[in-house]
Amino acid sequence: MQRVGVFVCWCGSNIAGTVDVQAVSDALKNEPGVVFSTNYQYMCSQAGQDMIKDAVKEHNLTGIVVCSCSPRMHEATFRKTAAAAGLNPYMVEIANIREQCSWVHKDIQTGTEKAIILGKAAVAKVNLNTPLTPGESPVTKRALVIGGGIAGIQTALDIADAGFPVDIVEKKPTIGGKMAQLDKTFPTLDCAACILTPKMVDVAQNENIRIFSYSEVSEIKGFVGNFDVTIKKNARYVKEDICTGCGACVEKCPMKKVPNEFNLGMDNRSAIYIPFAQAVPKVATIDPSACNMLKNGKCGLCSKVCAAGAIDYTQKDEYIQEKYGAIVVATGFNPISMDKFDEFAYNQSKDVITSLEFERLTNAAGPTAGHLERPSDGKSPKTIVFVQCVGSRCDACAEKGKEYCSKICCMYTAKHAMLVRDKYPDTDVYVFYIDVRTPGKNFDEFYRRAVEEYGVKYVKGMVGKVTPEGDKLKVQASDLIENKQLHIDADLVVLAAAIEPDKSARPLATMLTASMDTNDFFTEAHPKLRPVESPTAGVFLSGACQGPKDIPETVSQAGAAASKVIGLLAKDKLTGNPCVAHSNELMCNGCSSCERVCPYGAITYEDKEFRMPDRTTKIRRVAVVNPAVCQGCGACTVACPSGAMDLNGFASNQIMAEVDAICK
Amino acid sequence: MKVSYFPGCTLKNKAKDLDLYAYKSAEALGVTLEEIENWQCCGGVFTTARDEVATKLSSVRALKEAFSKEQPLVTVCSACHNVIKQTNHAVQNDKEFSDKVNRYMGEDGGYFGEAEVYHYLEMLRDLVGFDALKEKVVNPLKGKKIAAYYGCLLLRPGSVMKMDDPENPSIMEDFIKALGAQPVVYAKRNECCGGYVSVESPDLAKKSSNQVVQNAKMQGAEMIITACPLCKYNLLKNGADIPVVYFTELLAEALGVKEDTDEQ
Amino acid sequence: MQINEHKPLIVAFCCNWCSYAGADLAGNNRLNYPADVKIIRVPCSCRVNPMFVLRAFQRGADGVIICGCHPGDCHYTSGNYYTRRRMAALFSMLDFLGIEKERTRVEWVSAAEGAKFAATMNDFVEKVTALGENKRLEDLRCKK
Amino acid sequence: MNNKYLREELIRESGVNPKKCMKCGKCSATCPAYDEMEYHPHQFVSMVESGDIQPLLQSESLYKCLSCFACIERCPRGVEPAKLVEAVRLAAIRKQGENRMTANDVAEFLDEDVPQQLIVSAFRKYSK
Repeated sequence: MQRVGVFVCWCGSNIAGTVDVQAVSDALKNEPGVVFSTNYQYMCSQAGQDMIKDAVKEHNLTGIVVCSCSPRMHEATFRKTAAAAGLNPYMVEIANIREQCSWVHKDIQTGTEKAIILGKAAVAKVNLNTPLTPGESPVTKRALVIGGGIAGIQTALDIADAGFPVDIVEKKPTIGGKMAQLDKTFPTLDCAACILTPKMVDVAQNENIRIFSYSEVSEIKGFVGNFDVTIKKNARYVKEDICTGCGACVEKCPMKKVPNEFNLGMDNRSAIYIPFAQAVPKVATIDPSACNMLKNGKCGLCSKVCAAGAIDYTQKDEYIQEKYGAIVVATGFNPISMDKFDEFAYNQSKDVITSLEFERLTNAAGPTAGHLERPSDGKSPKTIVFVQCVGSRCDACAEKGKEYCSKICCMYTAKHAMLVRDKYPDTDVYVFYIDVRTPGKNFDEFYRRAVEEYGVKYVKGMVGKVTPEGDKLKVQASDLIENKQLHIDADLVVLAAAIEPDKSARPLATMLTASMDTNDFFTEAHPKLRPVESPTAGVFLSGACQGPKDIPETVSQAGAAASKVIGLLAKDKLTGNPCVAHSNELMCNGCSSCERVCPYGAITYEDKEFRMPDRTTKIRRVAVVNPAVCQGCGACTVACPSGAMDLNGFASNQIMAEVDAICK
Repeated sequence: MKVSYFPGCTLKNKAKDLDLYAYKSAEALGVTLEEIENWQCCGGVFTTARDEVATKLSSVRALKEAFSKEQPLVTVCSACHNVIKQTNHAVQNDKEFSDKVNRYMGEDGGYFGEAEVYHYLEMLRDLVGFDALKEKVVNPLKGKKIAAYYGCLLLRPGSVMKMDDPENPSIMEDFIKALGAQPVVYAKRNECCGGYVSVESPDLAKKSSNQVVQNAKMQGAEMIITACPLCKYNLLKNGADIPVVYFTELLAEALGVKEDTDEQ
Repeated sequence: MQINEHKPLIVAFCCNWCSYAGADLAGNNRLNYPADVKIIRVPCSCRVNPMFVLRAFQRGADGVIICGCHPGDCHYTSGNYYTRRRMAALFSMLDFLGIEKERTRVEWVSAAEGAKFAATMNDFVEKVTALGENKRLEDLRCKK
Repeated sequence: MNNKYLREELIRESGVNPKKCMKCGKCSATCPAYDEMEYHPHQFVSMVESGDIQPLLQSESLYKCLSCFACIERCPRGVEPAKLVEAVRLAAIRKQGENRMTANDVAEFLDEDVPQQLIVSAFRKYSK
């Protein structure tokens, strides 16, 4: 029989407000096995933990029940306390009487009754707990970064700096991501290329970093410290190691009418292309959907002009297998499609553009060489209307748009408006806003400068309709402060489109078994205290894949993710989770049911010698669980027809005991 | 193909053209319009108040009849279409409303939104097919620059009408293309003509109508087509200086059945 | 309305990664649901042995609900698919035995869906309350 | 009728939840009748929410709304202001003797081309 101690936490008034904690500790005193029961204001505090340690010694406790907040919050804390008191840490059970009791019930009587029942269930369970010892597994000292934008680049550089090898997988032909497309960056207005491209070069030159560009992750197996990853390197029809990036092929390619995705389709590129001058790796790529040679075998010009002989029309997709200890997700974001917002006439006029398109229009390396020209006729716009929150902050039930604030639009719109007024002072610039959100260092000052120094007209209100008429865009909008409807004849309308996670994130999350929120942003292990870790061990988050972020935030999160990876890779061995399945070989009949349902291939079979009652021996096939591979889901325990398979920490008799305690 | 047909009050009076050409064209396309027996006026406007039940019963009766004949219910008039589709949606999605409706209907009740409602244009697109329509055209309207005027009733609310993208529709443009003419896309095509206030506030109606016509003309239109008698009335009354005709008239012309209709 | 309204006893099995976290989120957001619901934490919904469900009914539970991650989102890749199949078989058998289908349910609740958790529990408790006490296994009960 | 009761009645009948409004003004930005209205769509939402309903009941704005649903279609929050305008209008004309239009008024605007649709809908909208 266990000697159980019960500790009921008040959590200040969080629990004590709706649960009579004294009544709970009194009621649990009489439960089987309980030899000590008390309550205290903050069990998780040092004093509370000391109280537990003292009680363990004084009453020779063998099991502990803490009635407190969710085990997801403080189970680890109290396990450490138990260990410090000389107990096996797995002799602790938590009754969740805060999140699942005091916070969701208002009435003190029902709250107290339920808390007592939850406490009884925990006592019933702890009575059947057994000491557990975690196993150990080795760590592969190599990290994988998925996505080569500023988030991925920074994470890779920081990990490589600590001396660990890193691979970056980027689906585009070059790293650089969205930041490479930007013109200037807020709030300092330094040029994006000037601060990004040196980092890209650092990546290329760092001997600890390998870049798999034009590649995707196609399969992920394994677990923290031991991931087995398959990378699909798409055929680019150019030998990467030979190509010098001279660009002769690009110049000679006769197929020049392919929409240039780097400039968001605002100009054309050739079928063989290098996305931009500072691309890393600086090698050409053939677009198989546009190349005549690949489509019908007629052309071959690029091969003829390539002095290095790098063109290879027969190249095939290549699959690379690699082992990693940690994986960082840095898949980034995209602006949402404007198709469903045609009240702004995005599909009806070339002069209605998104903010990212505006970045390309003002970028010296963009389609207009940095001159602000209207896409329709090349004239310089005299009146520009910026519309904020297009598709952001929408109703959850609406069929279009996103529920969240996209966070970066207020600042980049202020930047765009300011830059226009700076370069073209005779241009009228309107910004329609619902709220201007500028919580960041020097952010509000920046926005105020746009208004006060640069004379950008900020109007509180929204644009309701844009009507292209002749060569004008008739903008109908509300001015809520002056309580009137405005009609503006604009030359250019710029939409601050909401941002969403890249489409590749969802299938990747499935491969990683990492959780996502309803908007397909990766969820963090804890929104405040573990913001760069996924709940899936060994998977870390960097940049906008976790939520909308600007560059400074992305870079700091990238560094934080890198430090977590370094912390992991620095270990030689990982302590595993002892809550794994195990088979009672005397009961196992080797039927393979468990093996078939195991998602990790953790179960194998061995022939074992058994001594029979008549002193003969018999060889039988029995299941054996590899504790380093088993993740403890318990699928096998239910599949097992003989009841031989059980799960540490969540044993069948423990769960039954909980059911009994609740239903008593 | 046989479909149930709800003409509506205006089509039997001031908008006889809309009705007649709809019949003739359907015939030419191999579609029989079977008029709902004893149909009653839809009321012209869908009252959004959830406690208005009696005013929506005529729509429910029409819907029920179409459903009992296992036919889609086709309408031509934008207003009837809007009222009937919104009523059907309310029966499907608002249980309280649907219960009330069925209690009102008594023995005629037992309708839960099963019927399918098509606008004549949707019928052309989804049941006949614009490609098939194109093949039946005998007088292609080559070179004509025609602006489609949707107005407010045909598309909104988009989540209920589900006819087309409410902000950038293409069904009438595709229709115009199928007839061999050239559609003119202009942004005001889904803005209101001000029809309902032409009694209360004629100036507002005039302003709204003018903006529509002006926008269409500036984008190069030589003619405007509509599915709504009120839109047509309003645009013409407020001085549209390009022809405004019903889409069915244009259809009949392209199908070569307009002349014999005129002779009747 | 009944005068002595029966308070049902509901056992909810919640997977650790999604639904238990969803229940915690319902708590964080103070979304009320009846105290009749008692949650048992399991690593994955596929850990729920049909025996546990039978045991609960035998011991006097009026309803049993199993919550897991959404299909495709299982922390263990495929556990919730097993749950779905196993429980479909079990529930139809229970229905055959006279334990109404409304007393059993499998629901997917993600860690982000605190509101869905509370709404699901409110709805489930309402349905089970409407059915009244679960007398079907009464004579087999070990209950005093 | 007191304002609290009227507010609840309007919300129930229209099915609109004015609390969802984020005060962006897109409804008023897109409203074709804006200039004729004393109170604009966004004000209807805000005034009903705050219970300041009497001025709305007496306002000519009730009869300027085109019921064109542009505000409903374009509201990013799904608030549906036009349904609220209609609910307030019904609250005004459903009072005894408050019909906006009677059969006698029809003769005034009747011309040769007026479609039946206009007469029917004017009755639906302006009298009970």
